[in-house]
Amino acid sequence: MKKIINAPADVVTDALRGMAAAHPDRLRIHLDPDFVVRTDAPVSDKVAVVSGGGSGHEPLHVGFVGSGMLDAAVPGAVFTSPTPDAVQAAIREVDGGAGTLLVVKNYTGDVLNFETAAELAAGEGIGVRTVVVQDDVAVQDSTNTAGRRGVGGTVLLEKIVGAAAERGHDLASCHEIAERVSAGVRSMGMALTAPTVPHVGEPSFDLADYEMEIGVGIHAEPGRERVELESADRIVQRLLEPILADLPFREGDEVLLFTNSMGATPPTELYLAHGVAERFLAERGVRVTRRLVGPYITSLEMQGMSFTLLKLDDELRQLWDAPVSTPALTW
Amino acid sequence: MKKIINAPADVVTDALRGMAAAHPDRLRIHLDPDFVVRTDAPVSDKVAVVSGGGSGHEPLHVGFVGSGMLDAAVPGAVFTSPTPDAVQAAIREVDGGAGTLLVVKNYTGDVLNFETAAELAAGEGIGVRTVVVQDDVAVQDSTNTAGRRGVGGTVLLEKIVGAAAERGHDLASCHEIAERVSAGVRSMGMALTAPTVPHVGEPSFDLADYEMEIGVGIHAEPGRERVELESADRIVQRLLEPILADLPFREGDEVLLFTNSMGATPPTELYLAHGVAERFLAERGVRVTRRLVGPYITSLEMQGMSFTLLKLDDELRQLWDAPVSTPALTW
Amino acid sequence: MSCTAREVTAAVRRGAEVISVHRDELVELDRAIGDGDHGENMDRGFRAVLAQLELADPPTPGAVLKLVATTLISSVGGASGPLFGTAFLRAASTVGDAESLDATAIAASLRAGVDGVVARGKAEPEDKTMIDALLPAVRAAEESAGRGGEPGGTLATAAEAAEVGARSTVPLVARKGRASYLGDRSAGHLDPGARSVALLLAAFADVEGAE
Amino acid sequence: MSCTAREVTAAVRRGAEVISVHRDELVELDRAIGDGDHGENMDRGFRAVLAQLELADPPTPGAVLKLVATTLISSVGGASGPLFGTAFLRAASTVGDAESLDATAIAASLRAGVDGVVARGKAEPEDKTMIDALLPAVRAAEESAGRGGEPGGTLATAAEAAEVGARSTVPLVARKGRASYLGDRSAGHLDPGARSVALLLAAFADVEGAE
Ligand SMILES: Nc1ncnc2c1ncn2[C@@H]1O[C@H](COP(=O)(O)OP(=O)(O)O)[C@@H](O)[C@H]1O
Ligand SMILES: Nc1ncnc2c1ncn2[C@@H]1O[C@H](COP(=O)(O)OP(=O)(O)O)[C@@H](O)[C@H]1O
Ligand SMILES: [Mg+2]
Ligand SMILES: [Mg+2]
Ligand SMILES: [Mg+2]
Ligand SMILES: [Mg+2]
Repeated sequence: MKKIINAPADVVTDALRGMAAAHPDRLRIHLDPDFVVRTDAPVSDKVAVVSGGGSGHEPLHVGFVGSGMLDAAVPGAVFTSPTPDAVQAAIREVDGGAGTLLVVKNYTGDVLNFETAAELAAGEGIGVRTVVVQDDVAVQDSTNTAGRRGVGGTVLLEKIVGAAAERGHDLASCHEIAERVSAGVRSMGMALTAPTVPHVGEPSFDLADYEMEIGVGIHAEPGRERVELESADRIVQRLLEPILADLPFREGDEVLLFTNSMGATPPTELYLAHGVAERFLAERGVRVTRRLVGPYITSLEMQGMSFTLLKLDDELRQLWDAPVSTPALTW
Repeated sequence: MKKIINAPADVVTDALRGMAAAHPDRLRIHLDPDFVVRTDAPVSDKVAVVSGGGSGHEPLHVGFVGSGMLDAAVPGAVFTSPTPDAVQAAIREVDGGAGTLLVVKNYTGDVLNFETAAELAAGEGIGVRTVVVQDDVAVQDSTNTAGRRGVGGTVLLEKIVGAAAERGHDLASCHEIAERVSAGVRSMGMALTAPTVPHVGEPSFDLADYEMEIGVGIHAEPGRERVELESADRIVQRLLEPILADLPFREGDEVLLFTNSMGATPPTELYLAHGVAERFLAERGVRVTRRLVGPYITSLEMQGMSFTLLKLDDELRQLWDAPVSTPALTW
Repeated sequence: MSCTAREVTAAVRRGAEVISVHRDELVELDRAIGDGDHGENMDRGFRAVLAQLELADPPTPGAVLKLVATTLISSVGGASGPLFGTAFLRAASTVGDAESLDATAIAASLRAGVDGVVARGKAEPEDKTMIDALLPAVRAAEESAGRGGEPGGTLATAAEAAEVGARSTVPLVARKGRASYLGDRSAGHLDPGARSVALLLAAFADVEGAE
Repeated sequence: MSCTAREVTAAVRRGAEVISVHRDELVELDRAIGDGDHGENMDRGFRAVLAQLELADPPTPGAVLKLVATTLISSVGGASGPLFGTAFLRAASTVGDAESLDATAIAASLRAGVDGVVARGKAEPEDKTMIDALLPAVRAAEESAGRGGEPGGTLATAAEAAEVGARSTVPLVARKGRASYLGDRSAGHLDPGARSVALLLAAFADVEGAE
């Protein structure tokens, strides 16, 4: 295992320490339980937006803490949901009296742990609403599975609902907007290599030199199918077709296209794929009016990428364009 | 070779097309010769800042085109300096009458090609000054080598001199500031894995599972020495000690610490190393007042990292803090 | 014969030991059809339990089980944290303030634990989860207790049934948890959570049998 | 006997062919002590030269050399682009408008080319660069021309000397170019640029020798 770390068990805490040192103006960290909050939290009378999940997907979620996005992020161990007490402590720290919206990716562990935290916080009189993101079209049969996974859509949702909260929307309105994003967002990913979890020490799966994994999640769970390497053109098609088929994006629809690196895929390849995707969508009459390209929801040092498409309306577009100032996303 | 590309020979051009599609408000691209300019170029009466070099180090330089940083970037083939005609064409496109500052990394190829471009542009009556960045302390004996390589310091220099140009400094003043940055900046890097150049098809060097390369450059040239893997604490020490020894950073000196990922090193490891570095420097009385942490000058999908230290004074700090709006760096 | 807080504590300590010894095996099982953290999660959780047991000396079996529950909930994370946590929490409630547990109480607490896991995780039998080890275990325990068995014997029967139940997950296609994303590719592998259940029950039986 | 534009063009085409055939070998050499692009750089450059030769039919040897120079400069990049470009540019200037080149003119143009490379790159002998192939080649050419040699023979002698010179770079420690960063670790490898020089001169000699 090749990593720049000290003890594998301390990786998350050590990284948080470094994050705090790197962004003294933006972030405050709390250790044991671990969470990250924006320096000016709690912002009174603002809905607090809190998310979290296993570590290893950075910048998600800790890199999105700041004005216009998350009030707090709660990182678990690598690829492991955080525990309810940590989430509860973070909620306490950032709730400004207007209630808290929890953004949860749909994995059994996250759902169960955040559910418990929500109950605990509600028991303390904090208004809590939850949105569960489940945008991964690679999971086809959601009755025979734990349901669709939350992947790239989470980034877009956190940005948009964070802007709504910053603008003063109340908890019900933030929740409605979050549900609207969740309803209109779809993703699909692929991997060329597997990541190595520090406390495991070897790659999460074995992939031959000529193979790629299509429909992979962000925990390096094996994907929909394993096929031979193909050209960028063909890969883009393999990812976008199921997305378009799943949510009927129609001719003339306005969408945000998010081209995401799983970690180790460099900007050249990502931009290349983004360019192919823009042409692919233009040919089908889907109008891309906003874009995000970069490593925003990753799987450690996995090589691979994902696309996310979000249907925009005027309100969502305005919220997307609204200012944001976080370590990983700023405009 | 595992890459999301079509034909290896088209990688740079295909990526530029995707970049243009991703950032229609910020960038305009020109193909054959390839270069990228900010949409509002030429900005009249502003010194134009132009850089470039082999591709494969993204976001350097193309991702730094925009207000407050570069007016144009000229990408060559992967790891290969661009040709003089391309640089000359970019200069023509962005020079706004106040002259052009060329930022060149110290590699024989870059120096020779940009030198020729500068002569050609000067021949057309454009005022051209050049700064050569040579901040890599891994190259010890610069009389018996091609001289020190330009690495991480380039990012800082481009940001600072870009801000100076945006503020209306004239060419002589921009050049002086660039030389000041160059004089006070030092870097050192390391690699855990080798990248694969698309037109080569196999890794640039072979490194055993238990080895790392200390003092590596950004073209995956082998480094200063090859040693066994060590803890993050020890790696940080190996990189920072030669930097501190080279430029006498003294107790109380104010510095900017730039912790850079070579591509595939994920944010957790990078922040972890950054935290270690901050403690290391604090113990030695070096005051870190500004930080940059992320993958800003990379070597394709290489795993590894580098540190850059820049001595700050009031003017340099203010220029660093000045607004910047580019695809990869915005505040 | 019945188990006091001392014996329940000893059983939990032994469970922690066994999980630690099998950490890498559980990682490997989860790597095959999940995300590879199960061994680390359980080991982290039970190490935390051991640490808590150094600080506190819970006076009743129920208090021990409650300490295990809250510690697992606040240290394991993932899917297994809330599920094992709930199981121990429900078991604790069921035994109440009793000074010691006989076989019937043990079977009842197991039943309550399993019901808790089902309530939270909504898994059905043959979904390839820890339920496939837990359900046969509780049935075997109830039967043994009904026949007037001792705590040690009851736990031993439960452990054997859990072991068989865990092994029965191998051919199954997962329908819950992370392994479900693999579809048919999940068949042919042992479910890590079910394996943990079997390991824990065997450890508990070991200690009680030795009393 | 002397070489006209037609023969010089044929020599250049042959050079392009040889570079293309040896592309991967040059990549390998550069991968060992540089950044692995030399084969691709040279091949890209000479393919561009071939494309230019399809469009234009330069009337004099000097015009052919000038076309090669400007095309290499605007298509190779890296260190080798400006260096080979300068060499061909200086060679072109030296031969001027001459309709054909005898051995003396060839030797003189080689000398001018080498001087150009030294002026730009500042390498000295034994720095482990293309200079270590170019310098012996030009000396051999001058000697052969001085003895009244024919163009073909002169180029053949130069090519042989270049080959020996290139091989002489193997034990050297690089002091210029990217290989210099390796320090002592650069010893034991053939310099890719020197190998390109030897390949090109051999290709030129081949064509002229056949005339
Ligand atoms: N809905 C569920 N009901 C019961 N058990 C479940 C459920 N989902 C997952 N599990 C159990 O949890 C185990 C995985 O735990 P673990 O790896 O620690 O968590 P995660 O899946 O979050 O990484 C599975 O092997 C399975 O036995
Ligand atoms: N200063 C120099 N003088 C002469 N030749 C040089 C010099 N620097 C490099 N070279 C030659 O250039 C070759 C490398 O060319 P190439 O790989 O195409 O460019 P780069 O080093 O920019 O990647 C070396 O093998 C060497 O022969
Ligand atoms: Mg997990
Ligand atoms: Mg090169
Ligand atoms: Mg798991
Ligand atoms: Mg090279």
